[in-house]
Amino acid sequence: MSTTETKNLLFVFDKAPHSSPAAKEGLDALLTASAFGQNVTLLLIGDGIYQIMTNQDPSLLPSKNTAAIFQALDMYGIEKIVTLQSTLDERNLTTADLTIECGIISNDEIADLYSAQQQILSF
Amino acid sequence: MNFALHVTCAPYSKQGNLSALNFARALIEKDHRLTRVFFSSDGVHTGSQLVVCPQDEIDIPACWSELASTNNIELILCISACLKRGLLDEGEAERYEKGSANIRAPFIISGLGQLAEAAITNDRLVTFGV
Amino acid sequence: MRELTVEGRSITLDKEGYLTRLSDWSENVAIAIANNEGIDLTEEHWEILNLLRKFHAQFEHAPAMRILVKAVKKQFGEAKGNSIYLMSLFPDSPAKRAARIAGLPRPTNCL
Amino acid sequence: MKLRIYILLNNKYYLFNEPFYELFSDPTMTLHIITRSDTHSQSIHNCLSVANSSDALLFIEDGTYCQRNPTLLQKINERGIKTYWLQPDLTARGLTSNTNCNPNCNPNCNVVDYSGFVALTEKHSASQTWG
Repeated sequence: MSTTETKNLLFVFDKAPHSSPAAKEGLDALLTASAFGQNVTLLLIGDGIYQIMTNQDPSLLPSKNTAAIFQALDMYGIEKIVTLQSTLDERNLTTADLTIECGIISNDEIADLYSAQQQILSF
Repeated sequence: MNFALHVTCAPYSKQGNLSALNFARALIEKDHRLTRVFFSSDGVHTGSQLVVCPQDEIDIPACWSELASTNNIELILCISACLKRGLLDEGEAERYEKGSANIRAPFIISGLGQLAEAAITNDRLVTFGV
Repeated sequence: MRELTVEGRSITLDKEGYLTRLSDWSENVAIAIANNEGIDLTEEHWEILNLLRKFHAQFEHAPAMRILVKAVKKQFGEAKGNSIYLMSLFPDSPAKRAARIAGLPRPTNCL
Repeated sequence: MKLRIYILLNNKYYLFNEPFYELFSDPTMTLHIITRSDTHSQSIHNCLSVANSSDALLFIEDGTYCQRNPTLLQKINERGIKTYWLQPDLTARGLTSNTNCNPNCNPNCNVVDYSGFVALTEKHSASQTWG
């Protein structure tokens, strides 16, 4: 849009859904950054992994189902969605409990991921 | 270096907003260029013209306004966060027929594209609040 | 025009022509909103409107232009998955205009 | 008028008003800014699961209360991760006198003011704030 530069931007979500709008706002920022043609990666860490747990239905609250927005990331060309094994283990989760494909990265890979980033946006 | 800040908390709810202000002042003191502060989530409350602060406490929104005016810093409030929290400029007040506007100068309302752009065009982006 | 009468019901629109209450939407309401904007809905329009409603139901948001084009291309192929085609059906701002007629919420203007 | 000297390094100009070591450090390090206490939030633990030994941790706001947990500090120290503590936030909370954070006792521990905070963001290629 107003710039032709491409940067590596890491988005980190570490908050659970429904109790705060953090991830919803983070998603809006993520989708916007991808529209700017940036090289974006999404790291779901800690309680952030709960964002993409299966079988969420907040319609009784009611509130929007942000997990559904995550399912559109693919269409926005956002393919790098990662988490840590420890995040899953601490919560007794496996990738089968997640609504979208999420890569598990090792300690070495996380170091490489971080060192490749120009900016980190946390929500 | 060129810096941008991202502030996600309201001025008197969490310390992060004040930390951001202190950091902004230190940046300027060190001759860096602070190009833009993007306020999202509850951070948009910083842009309210209607904040009344006791005389013996720091008037955080007024400090932001003054710092921005003297140093030519863009203070941008996320539009979707503003609308949900009842912060409207003249244009939005008219669009949604809400009778009054309450944004303090020089804050302006704009989209999240401004945050993405700030991340792309500045050497550093530092987040406060979260 | 702020109010439309459809099947004897009074439907209110906001200043920009979006439904005030999304639950008011029906196919006849869509026809009325479109007429109000000078568009006669054809089979081709409905393809896009139905796709938009499905997108919104599945992904909890209305797509901006770039993603709408992508979704249309995926569903109906290259011939329809481009902005010129969408422009011809829904002039000026296809994503917004089609969302209005499809009874989706006003986009949050994040870009 | 202030005299400003810039140094060109890795295609970037750095303002020459910091000690030398600020300039010749690994440019791909991340500054992790911790804003919550370890007893209130998991964020320091999440942070430690991604931080590597060349990264630095800056404790601000309630993050400064992490100073009360010697086991945590030792763990960080053992990994060779440098820690920085924001002076005004320590002082506000009555934490300054704690020797865990005294640079004389622990070489990986440094107390900084806001100017030092700025210097840390210059020196690290990116920063992440943990809420």
